[in-house]
Amino acid sequence: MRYKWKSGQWAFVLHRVSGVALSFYLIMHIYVVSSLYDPQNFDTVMAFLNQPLFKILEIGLLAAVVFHGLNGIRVMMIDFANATRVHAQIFWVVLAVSAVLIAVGAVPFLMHAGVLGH
Amino acid sequence: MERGIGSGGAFAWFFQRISGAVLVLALLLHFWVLHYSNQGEVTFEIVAQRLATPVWKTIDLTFLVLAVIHGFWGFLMIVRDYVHSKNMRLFLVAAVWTVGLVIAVMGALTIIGFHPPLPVAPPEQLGGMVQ
Amino acid sequence: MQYTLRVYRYDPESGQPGRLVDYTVELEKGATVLDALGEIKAHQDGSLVYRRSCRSGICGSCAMKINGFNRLACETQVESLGRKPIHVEPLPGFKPIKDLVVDLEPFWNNLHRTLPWLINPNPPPTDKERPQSPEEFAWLEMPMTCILCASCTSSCPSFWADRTYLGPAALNKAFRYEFDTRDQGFGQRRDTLDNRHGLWRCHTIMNCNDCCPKHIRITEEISWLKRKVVEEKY
Amino acid sequence: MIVHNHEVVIIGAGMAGLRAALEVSKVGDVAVLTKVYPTRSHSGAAQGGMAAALGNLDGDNWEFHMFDTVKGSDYLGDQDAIEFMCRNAPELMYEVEHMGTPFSRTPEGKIAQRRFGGHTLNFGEKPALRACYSADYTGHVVLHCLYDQCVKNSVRFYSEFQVTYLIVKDGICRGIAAWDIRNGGLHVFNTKAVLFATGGYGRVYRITSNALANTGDGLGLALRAGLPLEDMEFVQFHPTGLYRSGILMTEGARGEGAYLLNKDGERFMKRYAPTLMELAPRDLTSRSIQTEINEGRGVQSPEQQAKGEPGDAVYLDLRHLGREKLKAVLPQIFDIAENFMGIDPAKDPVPIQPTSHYSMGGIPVTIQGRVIRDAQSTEVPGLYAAGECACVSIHGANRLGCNSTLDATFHGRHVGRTIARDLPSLSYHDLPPEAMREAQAEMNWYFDRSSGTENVADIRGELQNTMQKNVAIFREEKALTAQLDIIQNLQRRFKNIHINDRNQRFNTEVMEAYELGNLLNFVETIVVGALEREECRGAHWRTDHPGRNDVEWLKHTLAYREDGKIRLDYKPVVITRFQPKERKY
Repeated sequence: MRYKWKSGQWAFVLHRVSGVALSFYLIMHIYVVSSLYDPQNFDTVMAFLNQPLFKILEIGLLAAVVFHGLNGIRVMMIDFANATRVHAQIFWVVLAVSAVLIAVGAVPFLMHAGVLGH
Repeated sequence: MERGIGSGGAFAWFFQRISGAVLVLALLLHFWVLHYSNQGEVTFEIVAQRLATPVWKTIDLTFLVLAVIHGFWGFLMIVRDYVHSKNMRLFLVAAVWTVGLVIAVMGALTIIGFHPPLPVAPPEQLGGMVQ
Repeated sequence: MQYTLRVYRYDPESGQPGRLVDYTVELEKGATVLDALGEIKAHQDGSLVYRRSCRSGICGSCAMKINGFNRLACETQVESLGRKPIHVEPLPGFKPIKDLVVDLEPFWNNLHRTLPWLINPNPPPTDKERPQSPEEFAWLEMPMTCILCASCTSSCPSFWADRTYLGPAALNKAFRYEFDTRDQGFGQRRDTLDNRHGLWRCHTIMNCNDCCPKHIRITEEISWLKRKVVEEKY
Repeated sequence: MIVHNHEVVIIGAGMAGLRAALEVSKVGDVAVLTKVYPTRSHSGAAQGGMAAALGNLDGDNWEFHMFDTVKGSDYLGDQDAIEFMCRNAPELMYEVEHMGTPFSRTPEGKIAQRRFGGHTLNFGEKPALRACYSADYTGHVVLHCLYDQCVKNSVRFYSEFQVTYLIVKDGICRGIAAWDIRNGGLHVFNTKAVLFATGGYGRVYRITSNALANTGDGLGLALRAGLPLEDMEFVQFHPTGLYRSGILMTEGARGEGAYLLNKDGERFMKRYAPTLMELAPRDLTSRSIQTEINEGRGVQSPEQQAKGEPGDAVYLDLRHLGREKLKAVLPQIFDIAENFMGIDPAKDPVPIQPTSHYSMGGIPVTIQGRVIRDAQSTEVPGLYAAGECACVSIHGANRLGCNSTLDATFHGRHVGRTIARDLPSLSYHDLPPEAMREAQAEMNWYFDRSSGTENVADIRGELQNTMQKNVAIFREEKALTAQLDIIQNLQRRFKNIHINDRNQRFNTEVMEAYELGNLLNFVETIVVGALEREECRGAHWRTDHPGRNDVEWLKHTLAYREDGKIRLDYKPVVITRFQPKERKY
């Protein structure tokens, strides 16, 4: 039987995974943006990126950003505010708030992608 | 105790937290500006206008540098966690630094070098490309 | 009441890998996992090996992984573990020696690296104690209860990835002395703490904190140490 | 067989062993052997405190402490030794604090002190605040602090080594043989000095506060080497062991104000010790509890209630102290009640019963800690003992609470100094080959028991049950005689034990059998001593011989094993300041 996964372990792994994903996105993002010297090119690419598929992917990006950011705040509370006693409770709050933010944030994306109509 | 590469870590730890906090705020701004303030429209025009002001240039540069360092220090953390062969670690640390620097320079050049054509190109010229 | 224990058996001399073996034992109400192991050893298989001594939760010998979670066998009531077979395995993260016994040498070595003793170059007053207020003593009440059972260090994913990482138990010990008003050893301990195998391998995963049988908030202590290092350094 | 040379070998890594190691490590090459790991030693289970007349909170002084100890010992303690210890206890206490042990503090920042059984001011006037404490983790923090100091001094530890043989020839101790539990194999240690700090033997009884490892190994070895054991009939029963398991509930609980209640909710101690009430010495309190139980006023468990059987417990009532205070000053007690009984002591009283706790007797030593072989105090060169396994005798017929942590640390240090002083005049001696052969043959015997038929656990269980029944708090001739037969029968059965595991590494089946063999070897000294001593003194209470008999029995027992039988001899008690009086509390 492997070691039991408790909230802290989930938080850690999700934080790492989302962090790595965000870093790769950052590389891609900067690469894409930096290749856009002229307006023509820029808008071509933007149009390409405005396809529904990328909007859906952006929801994933949003999820990663939201969780990584909120859990980052949780980590800071543990590191600087002695919140160890309630670390598990904070994790559940982080999850709940993340879910809400992701849901709310996803609406414009989906609207834009035409999934929810314009 | 071990000295040289791998000793210390206090600064990295502290910086990750401070940069993280700043990034949370910066991201809020970034998201708002990018996806909500213009109903999600991202056009050359809008971006170009924004980037023309020195304030935005500074904000974006700071954002870029912090994000790159935060992200790449994250990678270094993972390397330190799991790579224990000295040579492999040196190689990976060097690789992470190299990629990080390249990306940072690339991004910085984009931000600094993003000269919007003045006066701003008329919308018709871009016309059909925009949704 | 009858219980089934699924116990990890491993004999290095047999050349076979470890395996889980089921034992069914009849136990009285209130019996602990250690009682159950004792019953197996006494009447079913004397060759079963595990460490134990005080059976009252103070010596720290019988830490093991029970149903996937590190705890003291002597403090864990069998009844609290449900009716499914109870998995009893050695502490993870250490080299197994035999059955439930693991090699704790890395654990002790890491502990000793933190210079776990009072460092104070000033001679103490003769014929009286070094003064310390009740509030100052309160800082020591949590870390001093550590029984060095190794549950925490063994539960730490950072330790699994790096056996020379000090680990929570050693860091608890460092806290115990660093935050003792009678101690002035920071200068000597700093390089060990502020190190690739020191404080910075802690990623607040909380496993140590969750499994500590003495309810020591180790992660909080580690955070205090991290902040102390940062403060003293910059 | 691997041979090691160390100038000094210390067996046992509790308070006494570690404190001695610290002292010897300053001058010589010392190795500490322990069958567990040093921090696992049972000294760590001491909860309530360590006695020293610091007078931090009242006008205490060492003479009161000495008087209480003498009176507590029922005048069987040697007063020169008691004076030596009590006089120096404050200085020792400060040293322990200077080493870094954390202590609870008074508002002025001094070491906090609490009440403990039998400790009084002005020769019995009222309870004294004498036990220096660290919440209820006192033994634990002192043990760990001493371990830390040993690590600092680079003391060499051999952890998980079971000592199996003491090599004494021509009256000189030459070394020991020990089994390497982890890797298997016998190691011989050639030494200039051996120090026994092997602790007690609570595991002789079924209900005990002692660890599973407390099997009195050192006593068995000494007896086998032809040395006597002193005052073995005096076994302390701690009044408050957790019901059935016997796990210690510190006397500090009563020091903080806890009550003892019988099933009618009566504070029955007022009938036995009107002045000190719950803070009477342990022998008296344990007898009082047992009397309540025997006379039908014991608290029943739910099963006993269902079956209509009489109860065999009384209540330790902590409720009136309040949750906050309990969590602050008795956190461990709180956890133990919760983890082992499922009781919240702030809400419900905790069922307790007397539990075998401490052996006043042991290997006879001089005040300097040198082992002696007869009533004339003939010393055994190169052999020392300290702590619970030794009998100085500080505790006489009954030990006062929080005097054992003091005794172990104090005599650990003192015997360490003695060894350091003796070392220049001590030398290595040849190891007799026949002793080494015998040591190896003994271990071979254990590994060759696959054809035996007797179960080790069953023999051990029967020994513990019968000792609990026949040689516990109240004793009488018939039961003691019966117990001798039982032991001899068990010794016979032991010769035919079965051991399944033939593996050399980590063979705890052999180790447990070895421990039982040792127990069976010396347990007779307890019974024979109790049978011969026809009086009531301290923890030894003969219902068929009421009253203390100073004319005939104010003397120490020495028990030898000769030709398979126990022979007793006696040694006078040293009386200096306090003449024996009737003992009242």
